[in-house]
Amino acid sequence: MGFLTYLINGLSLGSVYAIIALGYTMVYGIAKMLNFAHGDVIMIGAYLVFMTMTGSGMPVVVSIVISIICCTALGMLIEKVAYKPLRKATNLAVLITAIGVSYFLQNMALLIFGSNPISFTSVITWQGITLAGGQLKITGVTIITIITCLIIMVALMWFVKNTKPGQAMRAVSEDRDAATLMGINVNGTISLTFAIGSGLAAIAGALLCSSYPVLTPYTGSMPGIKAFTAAVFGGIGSIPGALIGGLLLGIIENLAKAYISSQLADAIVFAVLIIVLLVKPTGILGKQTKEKV
Amino acid sequence: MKNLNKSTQKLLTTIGIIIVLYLVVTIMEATGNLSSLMGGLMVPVCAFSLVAVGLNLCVGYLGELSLGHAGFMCVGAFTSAFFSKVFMNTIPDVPRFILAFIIGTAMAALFGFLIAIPVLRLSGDYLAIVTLAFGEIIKNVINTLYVGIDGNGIHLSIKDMLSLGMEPGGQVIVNGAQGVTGTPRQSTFLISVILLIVVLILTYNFVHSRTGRAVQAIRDNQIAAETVGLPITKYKLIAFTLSAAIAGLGGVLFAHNISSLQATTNTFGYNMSIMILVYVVLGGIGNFRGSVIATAVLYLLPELLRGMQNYRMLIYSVVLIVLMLFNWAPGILKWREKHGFTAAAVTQKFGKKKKEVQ
Amino acid sequence: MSLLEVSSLGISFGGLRAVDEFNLNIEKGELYGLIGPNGAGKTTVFNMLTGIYKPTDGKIFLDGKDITGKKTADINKAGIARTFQNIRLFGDQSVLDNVKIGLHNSFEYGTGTGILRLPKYFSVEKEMDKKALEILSVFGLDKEADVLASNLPYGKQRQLEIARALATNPSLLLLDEPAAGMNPNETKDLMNTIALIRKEFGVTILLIEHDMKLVSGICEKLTVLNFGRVLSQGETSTVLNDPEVIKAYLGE
Amino acid sequence: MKKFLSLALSASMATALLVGCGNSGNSTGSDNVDTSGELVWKIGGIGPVTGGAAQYGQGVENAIQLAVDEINAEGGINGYQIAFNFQDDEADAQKAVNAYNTLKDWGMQILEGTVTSGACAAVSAETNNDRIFQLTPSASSTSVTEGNDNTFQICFSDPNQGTVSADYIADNNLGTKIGVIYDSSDPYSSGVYQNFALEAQAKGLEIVATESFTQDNKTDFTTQLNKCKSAGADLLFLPFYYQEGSVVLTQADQIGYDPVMFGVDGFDGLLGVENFDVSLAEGVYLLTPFAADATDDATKSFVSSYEEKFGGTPNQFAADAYDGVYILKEAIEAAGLTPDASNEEICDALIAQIQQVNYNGLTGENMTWNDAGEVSKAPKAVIIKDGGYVSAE
Repeated sequence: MGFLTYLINGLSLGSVYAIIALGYTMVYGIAKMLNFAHGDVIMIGAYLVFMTMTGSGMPVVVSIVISIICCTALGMLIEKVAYKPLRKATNLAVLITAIGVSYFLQNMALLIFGSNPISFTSVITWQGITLAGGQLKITGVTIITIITCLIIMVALMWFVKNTKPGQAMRAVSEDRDAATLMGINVNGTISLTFAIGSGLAAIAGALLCSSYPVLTPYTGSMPGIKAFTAAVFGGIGSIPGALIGGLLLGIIENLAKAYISSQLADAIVFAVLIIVLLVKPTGILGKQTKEKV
Repeated sequence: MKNLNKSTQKLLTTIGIIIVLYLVVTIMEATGNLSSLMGGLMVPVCAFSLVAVGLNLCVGYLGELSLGHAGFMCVGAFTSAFFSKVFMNTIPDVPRFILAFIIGTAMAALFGFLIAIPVLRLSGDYLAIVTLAFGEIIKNVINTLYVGIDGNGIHLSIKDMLSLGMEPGGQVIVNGAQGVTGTPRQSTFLISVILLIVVLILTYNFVHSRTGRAVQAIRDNQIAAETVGLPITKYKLIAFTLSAAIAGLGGVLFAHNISSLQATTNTFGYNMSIMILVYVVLGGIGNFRGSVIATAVLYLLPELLRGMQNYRMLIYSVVLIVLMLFNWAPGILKWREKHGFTAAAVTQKFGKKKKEVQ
Repeated sequence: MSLLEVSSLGISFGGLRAVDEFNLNIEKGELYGLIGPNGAGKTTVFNMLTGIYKPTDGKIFLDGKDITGKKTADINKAGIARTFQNIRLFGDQSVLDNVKIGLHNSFEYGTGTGILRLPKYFSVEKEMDKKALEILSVFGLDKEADVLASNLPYGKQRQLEIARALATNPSLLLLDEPAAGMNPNETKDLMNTIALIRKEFGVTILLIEHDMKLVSGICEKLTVLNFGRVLSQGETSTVLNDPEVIKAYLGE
Repeated sequence: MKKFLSLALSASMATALLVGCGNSGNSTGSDNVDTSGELVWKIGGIGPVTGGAAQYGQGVENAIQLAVDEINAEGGINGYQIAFNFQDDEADAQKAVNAYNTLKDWGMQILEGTVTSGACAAVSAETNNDRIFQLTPSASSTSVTEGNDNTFQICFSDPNQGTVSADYIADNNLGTKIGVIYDSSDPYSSGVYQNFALEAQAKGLEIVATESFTQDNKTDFTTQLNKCKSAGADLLFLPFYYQEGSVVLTQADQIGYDPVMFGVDGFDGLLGVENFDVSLAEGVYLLTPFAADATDDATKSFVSSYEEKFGGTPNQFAADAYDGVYILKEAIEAAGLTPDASNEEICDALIAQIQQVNYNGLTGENMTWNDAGEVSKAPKAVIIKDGGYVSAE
């Protein structure tokens, strides 16, 4: 029974990673940049949900919608101000700017919301299900997170495959120059990607803080890095890869804590990541690209 | 100066600037005009400059993005601090400090080498994430590392202090998350400056040597490099190891300037790795002088913003973003060219002034 | 004994048979042409000869030594150098350094010697500079030794690539469409250069080319590839008059 | 292009140096005067006000400010006003030294800080060297005071807490099988754990599970909790801060695990976490010298003026810091010092004097200090009942 419990813990943590990783992977796939500020947009999203829901007593759905709208706008604004001018510069330049944006958001939040931790009220009131005569418990948050994650994943895949803007995204991710020649609005497509990624961040923020109910201006940064790892794990740029990477990361982390050492859990997770990448250099579902000679 | 090519001239001016700055600071200190803050910042600036130079060797010349260089700094810092503390009373100061440098640098190089073997099979962002992973592993393991010494020799544990099984009276040198405290403080500004200059010369030599050319050839075009007979792995390994060693050297300098050493995310974790990458990118990829200058400026900036109280880190982040845009955004570069804000225009102005003075 | 002996060389990518049953014998000192329509597998043959692709079947012998499946760098050391259809220079380095990288294996000093600038560094570097300038002067590039390789005009970049390949002191030089993108005058210069390097460096040459004038002008023997198979092989004049070849080139 | 950058950067560096010079002008000598030209006490503080540990540093900064304002309104210490300057260290040792140097330039005579142990150890080596008296409100590690005769703690030390906790648990039979969860990347947490484990051994307590987490891995504690649960632990010893504490309590509730929870002084502040469901904290033991809802007048007035001025409930760090200023006041008054004394004179006088002080404050009665820099106050176990602290004795 112990093993199953740990597995479910892992699944629960992994589903949160997965939902954050989706945002990372979307942006990486299309804009080819590591958006280090993604974790901090999540934090902003969580604060927004907290303020509207717990602070102003709005219904859960309304507050999440408000948070999604605000985060989407924030994401587009960040993209426009900080990333777009660097579109043609080296990838590293954008990476550094993203780090700057990340610091900015953290310190802005510190000034606005203060440093005191906030205990986040779960957006999900359902207690979950109990199996095997009370021995196994799967919390409502876990179930909802996994379901949300699956829905978002399927929706994203459908969107990318079947809609015009989605196809434009694929074209831009394959070959930006060719896409430009085909008359695709590359800037618009990238903006759209950021909008979607940041909107997802709002949902991720609400779910992250529902599972792990402490909210500070630095809440987003570590899960952000972990989720980024998860995205690479699954093959960055791949939408189902983010889900698989996230879940695996969560499970490995929890099993490592349970059976090897809770002190060294981080080291073990990263070691597994390294091994996976050595065997499959582009992640589990990543596409292998070879230079043409 | 006639026979020297441009890059040699550049190296010499860089060294000149460093020496002049060193003299200025020393004179200010001697006359009591140097603030304690500035005085205290000199060694860390040099230490981080070294790490930035090391990383720049990796990013600029090997052409691979590493997000784990704080890990090598960490290895250098902890191994040398450990050594210095163990032999604090048995070896005289000067030879011990020299040995500490050798040990710290060599251990960082060893780690760099071992990590490079698997890592260099990857490329691009995947390589970056694996170096990040290694950096985090190093930090995590050092946080759970307990090393003590008693009558029976060295005890080691990666669980907790109790499992060291020490005799009473034994000394715990590395105490897990509490790190190493009481390292002798031997790093001085003079030593730091000498090291920095030596490293700048050596890296310059490296870049302009047979091996350095091979490394850059691999960066520019790996397939072509193979077809002219360059053993790719060997040279990548050499460059990465060297890069790690320099970072380790910076770590030794850092460790012997502070009496309390802990492996936290901000000192030796990914945050620091990223910070150093910021120095490198802002100073110019492949530009060692730029790395040193950018480190100095960006490290000093938040300290000089202390007057801004709570707004200081916010301002710092804004400055960072603006600087990046100013130096990298194609649109802004074009604007600068149009309005004479380019290097050429500015140096011209400077040059003219100089002549007038003479 | 032939310099290069290739027997039943073949490679598949996934299910696709890109080159099949490829045989080739090149004698020392020959200038050999490899021609064929686009997509016939010519560059793939080059890639197999230089170890960039590992052939699925067949054997490659250079000077009697089996080099099949060896690493690219080792094949270069064994004596094969090449150029690329899409030029691959070390763009951020000077023209001189490009050639000096080619000389890498002919001149030896350790990394430590280089970092510490021991006396050996200066003597070897001096010799390398001399040798590199010597090679560059053959191409008339010695005046541009300090120019960044990527700043050279296109034609000179092609020549520099040949110079770099020659610097590795090969017995066999593979040229992948050396005349691509050149105007008739430049092509003519190139033909002269090729003739010159044959004389100066005593190197055997295998080249891929589309320009029939160049091929018929300088190649002594030809192999024609079509759909990954050898269509015709032999003396240039015989091959070019082969009805199969004409058919393949003109389409029916 | 690049060159321009480096030129611009060098220019700003030159400016930086000049700014440095400018600062240094008023730092030399002991001209401890404020802007109006009067002699003042210059007390400095260091702690994290940005970064992950910001809430601890901000609490300390606010509380010192509060005490300083009160004392100044009453006429200062020995008739001299206090000037207070607080610097951010992001809980980083090197940054703390930088902050310390900044304060030195400002002319600091006495340091109340730093807040976190790792950073404090680095700074206390400096103050010891410069002979500046240092009183830390909350850095509890022994490495802070070891070898530094000028550094004193207001909070109880790690060994003290670990030992007292183990003793208390053993003496009161709170649990037979003990599970421990601690932060293995935090000096404070692992320090307390080490001493707890040592004493537990001595007292014959059975530790059935020792689990840990790190700063990079502090969102999910369910696995650690489950391990403790399946090991049959009926008491959990939790030596870490209340921020993580609130998560552990929530998650233990979610998995239906309800052992006796025993936190140390880091748990103080738990009830002040905004929006925290205090019913989860019901029955939690913790060691605290201070309770924000205590009914004595001193605490009440401190809490109300803190809330009024800065918003939010003060935590124990703040209370320690607040006491610290008054302790300094008492020691300085007893020594009869004036601000025109040199730093070394002040330092030596205070080292001697603080060992004579017997102070009653928010965080303890009859506090005295020994020459090792440790405070005598005994950690008191309290239990949370109905959303408030009740003495556990």
